[in-house]
Amino acid sequence: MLVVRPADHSDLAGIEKLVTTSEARLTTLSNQRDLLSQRIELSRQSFSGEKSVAGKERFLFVMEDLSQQSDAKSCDSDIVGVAGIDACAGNGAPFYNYRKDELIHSSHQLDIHNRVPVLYMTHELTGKTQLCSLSIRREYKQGNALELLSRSRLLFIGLFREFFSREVIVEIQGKHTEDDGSSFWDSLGRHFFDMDFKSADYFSAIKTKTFIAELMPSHPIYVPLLSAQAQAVMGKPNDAASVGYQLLLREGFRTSKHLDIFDGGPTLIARLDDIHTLKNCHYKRFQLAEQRPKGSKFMVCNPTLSDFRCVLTGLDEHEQTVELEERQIQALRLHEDDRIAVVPF
Amino acid sequence: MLVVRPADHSDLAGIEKLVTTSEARLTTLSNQRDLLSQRIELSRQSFSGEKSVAGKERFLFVMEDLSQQSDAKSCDSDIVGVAGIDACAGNGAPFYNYRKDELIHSSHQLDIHNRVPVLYMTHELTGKTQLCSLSIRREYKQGNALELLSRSRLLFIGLFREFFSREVIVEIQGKHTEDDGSSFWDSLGRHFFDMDFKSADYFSAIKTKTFIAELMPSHPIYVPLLSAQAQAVMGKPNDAASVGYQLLLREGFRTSKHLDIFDGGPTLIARLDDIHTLKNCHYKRFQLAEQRPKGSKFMVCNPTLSDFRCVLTGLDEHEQTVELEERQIQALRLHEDDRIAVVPF
Amino acid sequence: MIVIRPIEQKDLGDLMRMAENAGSGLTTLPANEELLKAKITSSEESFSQKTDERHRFYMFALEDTDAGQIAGVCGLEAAVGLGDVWYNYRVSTTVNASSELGIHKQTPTLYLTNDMTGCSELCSLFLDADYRKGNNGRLLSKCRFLFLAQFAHLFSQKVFAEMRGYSDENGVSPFWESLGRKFFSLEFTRADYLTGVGQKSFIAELMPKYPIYLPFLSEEAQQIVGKTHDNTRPALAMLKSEGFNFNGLVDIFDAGPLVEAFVENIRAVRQSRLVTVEVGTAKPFDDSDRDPLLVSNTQYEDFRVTLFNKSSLVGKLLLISKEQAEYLKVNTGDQVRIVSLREPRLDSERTPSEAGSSKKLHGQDPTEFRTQEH
Amino acid sequence: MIVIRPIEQKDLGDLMRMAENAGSGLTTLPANEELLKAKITSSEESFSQKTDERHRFYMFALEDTDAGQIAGVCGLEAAVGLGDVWYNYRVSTTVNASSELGIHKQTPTLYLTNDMTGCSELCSLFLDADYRKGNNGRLLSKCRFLFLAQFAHLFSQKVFAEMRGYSDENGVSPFWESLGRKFFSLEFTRADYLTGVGQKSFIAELMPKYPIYLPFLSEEAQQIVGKTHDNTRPALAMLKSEGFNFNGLVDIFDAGPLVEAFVENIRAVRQSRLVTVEVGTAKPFDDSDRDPLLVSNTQYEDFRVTLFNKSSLVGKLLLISKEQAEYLKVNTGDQVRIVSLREPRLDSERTPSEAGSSKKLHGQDPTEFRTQEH
Repeated sequence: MLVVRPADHSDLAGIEKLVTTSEARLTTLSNQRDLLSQRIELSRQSFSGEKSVAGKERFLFVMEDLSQQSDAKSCDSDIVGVAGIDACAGNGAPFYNYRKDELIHSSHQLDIHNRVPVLYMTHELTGKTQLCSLSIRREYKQGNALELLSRSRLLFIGLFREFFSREVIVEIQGKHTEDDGSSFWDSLGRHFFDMDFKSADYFSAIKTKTFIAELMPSHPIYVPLLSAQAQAVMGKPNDAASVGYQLLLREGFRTSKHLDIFDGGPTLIARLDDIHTLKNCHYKRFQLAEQRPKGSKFMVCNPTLSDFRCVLTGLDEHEQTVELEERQIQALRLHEDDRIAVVPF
Repeated sequence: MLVVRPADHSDLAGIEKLVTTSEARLTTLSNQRDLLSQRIELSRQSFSGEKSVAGKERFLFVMEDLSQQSDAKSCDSDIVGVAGIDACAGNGAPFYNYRKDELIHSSHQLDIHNRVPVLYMTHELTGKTQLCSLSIRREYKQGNALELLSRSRLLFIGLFREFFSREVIVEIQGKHTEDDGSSFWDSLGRHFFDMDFKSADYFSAIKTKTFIAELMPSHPIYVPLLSAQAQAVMGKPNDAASVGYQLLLREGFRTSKHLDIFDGGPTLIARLDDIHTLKNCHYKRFQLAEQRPKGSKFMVCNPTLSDFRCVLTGLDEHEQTVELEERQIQALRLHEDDRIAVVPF
Repeated sequence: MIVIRPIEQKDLGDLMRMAENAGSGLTTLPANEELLKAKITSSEESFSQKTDERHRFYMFALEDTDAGQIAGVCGLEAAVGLGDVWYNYRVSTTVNASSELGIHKQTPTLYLTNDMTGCSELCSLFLDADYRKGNNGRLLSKCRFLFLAQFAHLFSQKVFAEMRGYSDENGVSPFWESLGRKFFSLEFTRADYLTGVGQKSFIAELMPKYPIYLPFLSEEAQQIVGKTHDNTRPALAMLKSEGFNFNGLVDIFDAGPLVEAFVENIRAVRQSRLVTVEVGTAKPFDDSDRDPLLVSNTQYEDFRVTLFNKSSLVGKLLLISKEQAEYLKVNTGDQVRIVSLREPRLDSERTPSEAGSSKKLHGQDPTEFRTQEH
Repeated sequence: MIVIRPIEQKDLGDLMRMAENAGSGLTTLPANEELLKAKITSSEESFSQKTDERHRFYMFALEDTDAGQIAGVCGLEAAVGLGDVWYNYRVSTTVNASSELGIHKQTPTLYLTNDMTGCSELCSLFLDADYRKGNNGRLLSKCRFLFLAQFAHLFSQKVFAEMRGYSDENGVSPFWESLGRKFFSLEFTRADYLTGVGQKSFIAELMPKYPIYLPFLSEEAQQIVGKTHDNTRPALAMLKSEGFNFNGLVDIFDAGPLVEAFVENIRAVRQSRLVTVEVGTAKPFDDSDRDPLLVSNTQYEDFRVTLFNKSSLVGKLLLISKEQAEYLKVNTGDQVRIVSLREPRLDSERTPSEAGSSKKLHGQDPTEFRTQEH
């Protein structure tokens, strides 16, 4: 049984292992142990509602496979996924994007009408709630795990809207070359940052944004002057990210005009009111099931801030009180008479 | 009785009279007779569905007060309002706006975080459907007339979506000074166009966009460098336009980041799917009323392209067939068994 | 005898023939009879002072009085960019540096500029192939310096010339291919033609307005920014020897260099002086002389320039024949302006030439430039 | 006797006293003992060739050997902007014109530029009030030109100086109030201090990067772009007389002008020459002489400069006393570099000075500039 829950300091080793073996680039989750530990602490404070982090909460969720806990202390960690929500993109610093606009260069006299795409540096997504740091162990990529992990965050946002902005964004990893470079980077950022894509990516995870302000070109960039390869990958998701990308589109996200400044990857955006998981979420009561619950597949969660937990189960959506197994109740840390929140899976 | 219908060549004098006495600036409707006549002809072709104007339809509606028709040939025209829809903002040429973005100038070391608003020239609204040219005779400003005129257009868009983009925009007249100047213009455009606001406004109505491409400053404009008055009026509607502005907000429009390049007036935008008039429109049948129809107030229209006509009436919204008076049926140019479209007023 | 004089309507036929020979590189001399006629008219109205001073355009013709035809022309614009807009790119340096990461990156960047607005321009130089020998080329080009010296108050303090940019053996400009083509949706020759005939709105409408970072252009385009066409090297070398410098301004279409000088610093202006004419018996001009005198009268409307051997100068008197006096339109006792056609050899006390001075700044070696003016 | 020599650690006390007197206008000489000590160290390491050539910073001290103290300093940076970023605004012209409407509008525009990157800089000139008399000011400032002449290979071809910008009687810079304050959220003095101590990241972080159209600034700010502080006029006049020009570059904080020259064109470099020393009996230097000789030895680490009367020069020999020889660190037979402290009066054959040459271009009259270097 998979459960999504707040990350805890005891998960450090498990998260570290996951991150270092991840295929996908995780700009927002460093693989340096001390930075990772700070990040977990910040998440703990966020889930505890501590005033000190108010307005810059960074929630970090892990997905644990409880069926693996039997062989505890095995070399395989039971942490099979990790995902985050930054309440406020940029976390107090500017959040950089390119915004792709089109200027029309038009001559009435010569009857020429050219649409010229231009990239403007923008900070306009700064402060919006951002889904980030999604990573999942390879063998869990198929099936429900990825969707459970990703949508648990949306459910959490819906339950605690007071922490979040009215729109949520997600930066999707852009298309990379076979050797983990980026054509977009090679045609644009490399000229100014004077480093390869991996280095830029690495520094953006561990440094303040000062170096971006110092090295990033300040004038708008004419897209027709970029290489054909760079133009081709602009706004396209990486294959490794495409399942998650599709999932978010189904959830009601749409592509925005924003691109990642490093790899040109797309940014998805949704108003909270348009996100299906939020729209379809309901509170219910539960009781102990006498047999394995049947019915449509639902995500069920403990809708409290510090004990937020989410699992998948079958249930009868027409009943106001649904049946949960003992192990589910335990995994969700529910007590008698607690409310639960459910949403169709 | 007020009826909204397509403008016709016979309305030329009436429209001209209305436009020349209008308080509100009407950039998109010239008061030069030959240009106005061309505009009516273009509207006629648009309502006729002529192929030659496909993709650049410009619909022009007039509101006629039929109760005035009795004293025909009186000096008062029966045309009391005019309003337009451009299927495609810019009508083939670039459509200019400023887009207000904010850059964050932030120094980690000095702990300084400045949000610097910047105006970028943009053409990104080019090609979107635009509501325009709204003007109404002063004595009709109070009451239902303005709303009927404005919303008739929305109803029309809902009925003939194939002509229009998925989003509709409206440029609202900005705040002007008492002598019909613009503080925004005086602080920005005047430096480059070397003319007063009225002249710029006039040329923008009658010239091609070449002069804008030639005279408009091409680099982004830092808002903190504009005059305090200019900053104060940016994005604010003129008092004369505020009723229409409120009406559109109630309809589901929201303010965008775009400003008029001349007077800094706001731009409203709505997805068709979010516009109340479109959401609440239904088809019904009609029959001749035996007495004056009672019930909730509705807009009723003849939902055909070339004979689109719209009036206000009371009707029973629960009946599939509603009752209309003879004079309403005539004003709507309905024939027996024709469908009608209705929407709550 | 070869003499320089203001162009006249009767020269239209000769001029049209020359324009047809010139090809597309010569923006300001398009092979269009109507336009050439207009240019001649414009020049005539300038020499006759009908035009406002700031809008005058002077065209000088090299006449072979024996053959009874003109064989070359050159132009002089009092001030550019006052009626329309005069565009150049300025090659500038952008530095991005992070001390935290130890990175320091310089990026050459092109800024669209109108900085030449109001300056005077040398333009439209063209000499028939048959006459490209002896001192004709220098005479034709440098005659303008005596005009500038004599009537400096009618010109800007700064004068410049745009040099035709590099193109390969097929006439392809790598700079245009890498930049202009992507924005103008025109052929280079058409853009060049429209500019030549003064229809410049399309530049404001289609031109990229934001700065262009040079690394976005092709390698080849980057390398030829500020380089001239091979055919243009001699003209550029001549201008440089007169004190013109490349200061980072280039043409927006082909990135050919713009060279500029303050009028008072031009060698032929600075070294020119007035002497008195004495008409009498004089030897005819020997064109095999490598170092003759450039001599002009001091008249505006009837401006004339021709060459004399230095032996004609005796003290402060220039001894000339009756025929020469007739063509120069001077009489005994009149003043003429003279200067060595070529710069006298440097002696050790002279100011070092500024040649090569802009090398560092823009990474190009201007000594490699050669030219023909646009 | 007054002699120029490389600064040493023992001068720290004197230097600190001078920096405290200098006030906030002197970006490169902050009254911070630790930083001044670092500057002296940097200079010592440059003169002793421990630093890479391109990163050397030379500081010269004016020593009063009788009083046993230094009373002035001046600096010379081999190349700016190689470690950090060197910013200026370039005042350029934007023209918007519509022939259809008959409109032609010129708008001065400020472009952020790093074009001085790699050039050498004259900086940190400061002379104690008590010593502002006689030839001390000229000696202190111009001593650097002999160093440049002697060791040209260690410097850029171009050298520049930034002149303190205009501020009113209350020390308020209208340019800063109208532009910088709105972006930096700092006081001018703090921004200036941070720049002086080399903490420049904040500029990249807070500075407006897009071009600034000048009409957006206050009337007063527009008028003082490229103007200097009153106290700075004499220094600017001196640099101009040596051949420095204003070419449209100004300081990003106070819009003070930057003047530049190619080293080979600096009067004191160009006119300087080597002569041989003969030590013997010589009259002491008479400082009432308005037109003395500037004389340096040819040594790098032990570079010295002082003044002599022209009467000391006899043919190609410079006759000096034992004391003078000691301070100059030369012996009979050694070569020294000499040049007139002031420019000899123009004769009619000389190249016209370029003074005033940029007038037209930028709408300012550079003859109005006065200065003190930043």
